[in-house]
Amino acid sequence: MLDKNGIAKRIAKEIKDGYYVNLGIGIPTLVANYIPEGINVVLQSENGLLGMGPFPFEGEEDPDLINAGKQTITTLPGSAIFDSAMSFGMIRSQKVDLTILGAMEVSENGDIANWKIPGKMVKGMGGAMDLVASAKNIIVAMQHVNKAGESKLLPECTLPLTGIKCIKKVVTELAVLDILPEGGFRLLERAPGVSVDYIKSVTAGKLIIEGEIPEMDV
Amino acid sequence: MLDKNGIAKRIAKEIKDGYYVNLGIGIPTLVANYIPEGINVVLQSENGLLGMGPFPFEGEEDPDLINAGKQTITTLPGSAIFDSAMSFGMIRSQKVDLTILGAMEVSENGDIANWKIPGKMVKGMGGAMDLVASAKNIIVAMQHVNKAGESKLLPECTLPLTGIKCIKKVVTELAVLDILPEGGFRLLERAPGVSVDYIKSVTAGKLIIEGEIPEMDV
Amino acid sequence: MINKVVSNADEAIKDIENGMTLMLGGFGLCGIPENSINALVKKGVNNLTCISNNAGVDDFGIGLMLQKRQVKKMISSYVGENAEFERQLLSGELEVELIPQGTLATRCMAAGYGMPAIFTPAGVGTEVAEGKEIRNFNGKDYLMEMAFDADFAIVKAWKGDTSGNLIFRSTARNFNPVMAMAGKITIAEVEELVEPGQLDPDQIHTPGIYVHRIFQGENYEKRIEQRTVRTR
Amino acid sequence: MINKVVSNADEAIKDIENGMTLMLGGFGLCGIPENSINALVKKGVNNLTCISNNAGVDDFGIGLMLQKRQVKKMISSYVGENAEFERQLLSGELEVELIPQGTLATRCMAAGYGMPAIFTPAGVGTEVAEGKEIRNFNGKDYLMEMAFDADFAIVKAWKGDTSGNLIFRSTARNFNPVMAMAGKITIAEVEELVEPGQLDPDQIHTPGIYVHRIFQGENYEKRIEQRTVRTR
Repeated sequence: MLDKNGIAKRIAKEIKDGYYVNLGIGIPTLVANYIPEGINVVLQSENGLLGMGPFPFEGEEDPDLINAGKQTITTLPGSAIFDSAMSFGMIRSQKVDLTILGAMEVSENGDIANWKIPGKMVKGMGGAMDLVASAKNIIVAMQHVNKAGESKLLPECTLPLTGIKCIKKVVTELAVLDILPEGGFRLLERAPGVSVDYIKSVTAGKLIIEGEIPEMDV
Repeated sequence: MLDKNGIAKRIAKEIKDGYYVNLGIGIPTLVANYIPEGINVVLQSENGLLGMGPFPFEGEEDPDLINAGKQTITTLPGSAIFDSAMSFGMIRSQKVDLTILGAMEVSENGDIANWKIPGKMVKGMGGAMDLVASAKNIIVAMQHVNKAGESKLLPECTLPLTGIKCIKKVVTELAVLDILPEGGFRLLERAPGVSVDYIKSVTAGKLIIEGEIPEMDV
Repeated sequence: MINKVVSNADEAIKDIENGMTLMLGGFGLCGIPENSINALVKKGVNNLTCISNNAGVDDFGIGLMLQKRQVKKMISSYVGENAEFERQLLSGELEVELIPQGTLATRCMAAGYGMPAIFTPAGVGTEVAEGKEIRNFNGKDYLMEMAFDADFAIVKAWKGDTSGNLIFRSTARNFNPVMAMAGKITIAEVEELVEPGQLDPDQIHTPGIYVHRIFQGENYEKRIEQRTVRTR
Repeated sequence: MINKVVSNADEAIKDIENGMTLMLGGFGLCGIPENSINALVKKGVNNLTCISNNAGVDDFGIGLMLQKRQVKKMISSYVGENAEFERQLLSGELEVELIPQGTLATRCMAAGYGMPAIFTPAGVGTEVAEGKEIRNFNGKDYLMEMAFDADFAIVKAWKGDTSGNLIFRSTARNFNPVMAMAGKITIAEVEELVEPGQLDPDQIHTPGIYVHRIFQGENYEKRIEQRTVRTR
């Protein structure tokens, strides 16, 4: 079973040289720490930046330079700043190669819910609806079950949707799964020490198991 | 009867302090020479410039700095450069206060034809269709009759249209006329030495004459 | 060049009236028109509809206007970090319309570019799509979203000249240029106001034609919402 | 940063094939990708559809491709000043689609912004409207115009860095940034190619994400089409 950093580390392996990547808030942000040596990646922040660097050294924070999570950040050499319309323009035109974001629920046909819980204060979808509707390649990073112990990989989402038929891959503390075009979570890898039976027991949506399922290499 | 510079001079009187103005090729370009003292005007060139200045001094031509007529020009202090999409964006959103262009024909309901003569080589509409469809305030600068001696102010245009119901005012070598919302050319002024009867004789479209028609003050 | 300078925020916003629709630039607390917001609070104008990506925090930014109950409706993409906002929303005093961030930005741009509507896939199949026209292009569904119609746009730039040209700094650019294009009247406050000719025409982000009033602001706090640092 | 440098124009255009659709930046002869055009002429690729505001002159710019009959169809707003063009058009060898200049620019932008279609009033009531959907918004008619779909966009910038960020100079900007956004593959030739970090992130006109290949061009002629001067 992986911790949050483990999930981030596993997702980082999905990143290919030359990718432009948008990282959501939470676990996805951690992915930046595990990008393999020799892989050139440019991070897009949807508030208007390509080439996001690490947090600034203490005392060097610039209030005019933040990421989409409103954190103070830095830019790397070769970065570019642009306005919000262009930022979502490049997202919509699929220039961003990979989007990684968190979710409350994912369904076996690739629907995602991650912005609203009825009865609770709704903060808004931010850029999530734009990202999931536009990106060609989306990985969800999330826990396999919610705090009540219920599966977050479902036949259908129960919460209000963020987007439909858009999620291609899910990485949790237990497993890596892709979502097949015809529907269903196909188990690709299991976390070290986690059994296929256990993954079965916490996956409410259709789970497809083909042959031997290898352990993740993290 | 006015010459081309006279037409330009008369049109220049329509320009108010603080106007952004787009000048078409031909007579409209000459208008820039007659903008009254003390009137602050910014010229827009639709290839992507606000704040167009005069032609450069000889030897100071910059091939990267041209106007929409592809002439070498200069910029004035406070100018701004932008791309073609933004240029027509500001035209479409009616930020340009006044557009002055030439025409082959204008009809009494404000239609304009100025880009195509069937049977002749067609060079294209350039930005004319965008300008006439978008501008809130368009003045046509043209000769009252064509080379064959036929009126260019018509009941209906005979040439392929550039835009419909868009022209508000026409200035020719003979007269200043506005086009009424309900249709018809209303004669406002006549050129020095030109009689109302003569204007009548060369205006094929509906001409509205109310009271005494003053001579232009040019 | 046309001179658009007004003396201060009070003068810039003096004809903003109760019930109007305002666009306010900024992302979180980054690049917000601090001086103009303070002037709006001072003026006490109310029943406003505010189009802004966020709603500030309790004691800064649009949060100050919320405290004085000047806002009837917020049109935003994300409105966390604000207890008073939450209270007014839950009590029904405040109306909120949540819009995907890209849709928000593009509806501003559409207004500035004279395009009455745009198509975006954001929100298809979600509650955002309710009541909207859906249209399929090349096998993919899109929502038709309308250009915004705002009485005033209020933006914050880094530098500006007296004819209204604006340059933004770093990610404080965000929504500011697209909103600057979109207001019927656009007010720009800048950290440094210069004479025409002092800004490079090639580096202007917002051409002056889009800006109706400009002034040099003062006492910028530029509060940081999430101070994150690394150790050396 | 991602390195997008290719050694020269020949390498940049090597996989452009007969029958493809290309966008070519520039307005008149200002800001045209001279090196790439010369390489296309040298390669002899043909049956091309070229989206470009103009078609060059007889012996420069796209005119060079016309002379070698490489162009099947021009999509432009204005195509004067070119005798060979006229000959091919009148003889039926060359197809021409004339589009209002703003529509041309905005259909490029639409592609770069992932918007399948846009609305513009340009051409309503004219032959440009034939066969197109007309839609009324707020009492005004608009045409629905579709985003372009080009295999390659070829642009010319002033400066660029190895990760593809571009800065244009003066009115040589024109269609270049909107086309740079719009190509499935975008090739940029620049007068000066620099390392990442040498361009100010705030001054980038085209972010590198839109550019797939970049090279430093050579021997720019930058021909002037209408040399107009005043006397001292």
